[in-house]
Amino acid sequence: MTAVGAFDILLCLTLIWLAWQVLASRDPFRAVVLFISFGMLMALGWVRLQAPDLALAEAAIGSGLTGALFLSALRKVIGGKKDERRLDRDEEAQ
Amino acid sequence: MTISPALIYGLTGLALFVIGLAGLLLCQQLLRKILAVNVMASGVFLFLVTIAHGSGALTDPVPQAMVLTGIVVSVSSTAAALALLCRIRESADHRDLSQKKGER
Amino acid sequence: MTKVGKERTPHNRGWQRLPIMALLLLFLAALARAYLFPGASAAGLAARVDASLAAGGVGSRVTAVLLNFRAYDTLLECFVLLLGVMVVWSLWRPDGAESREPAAGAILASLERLLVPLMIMVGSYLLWAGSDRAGGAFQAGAILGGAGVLLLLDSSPLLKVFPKRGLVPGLCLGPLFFLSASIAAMAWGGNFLEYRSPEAALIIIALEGAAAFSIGLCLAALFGGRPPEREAGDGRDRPSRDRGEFR
Amino acid sequence: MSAFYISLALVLLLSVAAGLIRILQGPTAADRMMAAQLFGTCGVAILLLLARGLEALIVEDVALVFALLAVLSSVAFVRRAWTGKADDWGEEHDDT
Repeated sequence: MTAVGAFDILLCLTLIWLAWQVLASRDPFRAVVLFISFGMLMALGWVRLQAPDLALAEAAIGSGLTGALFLSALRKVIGGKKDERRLDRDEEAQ
Repeated sequence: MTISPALIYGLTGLALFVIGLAGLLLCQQLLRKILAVNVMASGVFLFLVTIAHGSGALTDPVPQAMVLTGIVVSVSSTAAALALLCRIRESADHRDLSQKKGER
Repeated sequence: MTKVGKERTPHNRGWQRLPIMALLLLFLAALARAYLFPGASAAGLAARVDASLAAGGVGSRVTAVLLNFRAYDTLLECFVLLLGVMVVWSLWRPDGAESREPAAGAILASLERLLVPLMIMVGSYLLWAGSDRAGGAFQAGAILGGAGVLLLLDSSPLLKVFPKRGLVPGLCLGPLFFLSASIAAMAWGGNFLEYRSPEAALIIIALEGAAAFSIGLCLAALFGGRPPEREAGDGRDRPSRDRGEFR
Repeated sequence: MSAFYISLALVLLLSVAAGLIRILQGPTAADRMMAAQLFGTCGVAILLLLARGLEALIVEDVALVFALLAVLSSVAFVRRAWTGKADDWGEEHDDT
């Protein structure tokens, strides 16, 4: 097998595995970080498919903008509620 | 049938689409559903570009241009969905405060 | 990792998942079969694009498709971004989280000083390169949007320089310019969104510049999520803010 | 020579795949984010190697954009997600 073929197969397997982990991991923060790396690897895929236009857009959007969007939404959704929720859990546990 | 890059990436695109669909159906967190829709979109984009790439040495620019539009549109819809999520979460918190021990 | 956390999973129960998973696997198999053994092979549009490339005045094939042959895609895409900004703004509500955010330290400030000019430069380069290589309005807009997001994240004092009234006109500049240019093209006797050869390249560069500016501003506004300050006395309870125009 | 560059890119991709373990295991949020940033750096290197290996110099532009924009998610993490506590978000969240 040529190096290019091995590269393609490894990249694709990593992409599929990452997508699975994004949706299967329990921690939302971990899912978001995995999704950021997913976007980064997608840019490599576009390069291999001879679509440099898409690679440029994905490199800018997938790795930068979407990650920033998700991270700041994550803080609004769970970041401030952490202590409150811990108390709730303690109540439930008792 | 030889194993071409187009074949590998096309099958990956299909797999990503189905994984995203599974996440959309099976996950209960809203944030996870937004991520799942994004994964599905990536699968569709990959598949479209693969079709463009598969038909020989000449790549077809029309699907590439459509995917380029799609990437930007998916960012804007993701941002809208996340804003909606924050609002849903906010009103759920207000409800929790008023009911004190409501179901989450 | 608490015990309670382990009991709750983001998924449904196992027995509920199995039939859905099986159906999805079948779906995947059907899709793969349809992909691997296509019934009738459809010819792509590459040859037709190449044949009419010379009429458009743009060397890059993807840019030509976006701005010559399928220009309404680009136009509508600009409007979709505007729509997204409208949705995000209408959902925004002051929660005081922004006011608790500490000011950016020296590292972030110097990072911003280094990166924002570079981003603007690379964005303009991609815009210029887009006419005959990869690059173009979307990519340039995405990079400009990245610069905007960086400024927003740092709560940069540069945001104060940006005129508040300019935000909405800036967002609309690209699509409106696009629309008026295409209507003008129609008035000159062509079709809607049709530009003829000699002037086409120049018009397209101008259009792309405006579109990139608006796309970048839209992306930054999507991230900021905060509508521009309204006139006093609009009835809403808004916290006083001392920085950030459209956060 | 191009096969050499592609093989190097393959090795870097393998190291990225190994780095995924750090994202999956954590233990803290900062570890995960740093691993993702390492992906960004590795991605730039892979893109540059691919540009030489595939003889598509346009890919160097992609590497440039990648290097510029990968910073954003890390800045977003520092400004919006990280509070500086060591165990912050090391535990699991299962809400929303």
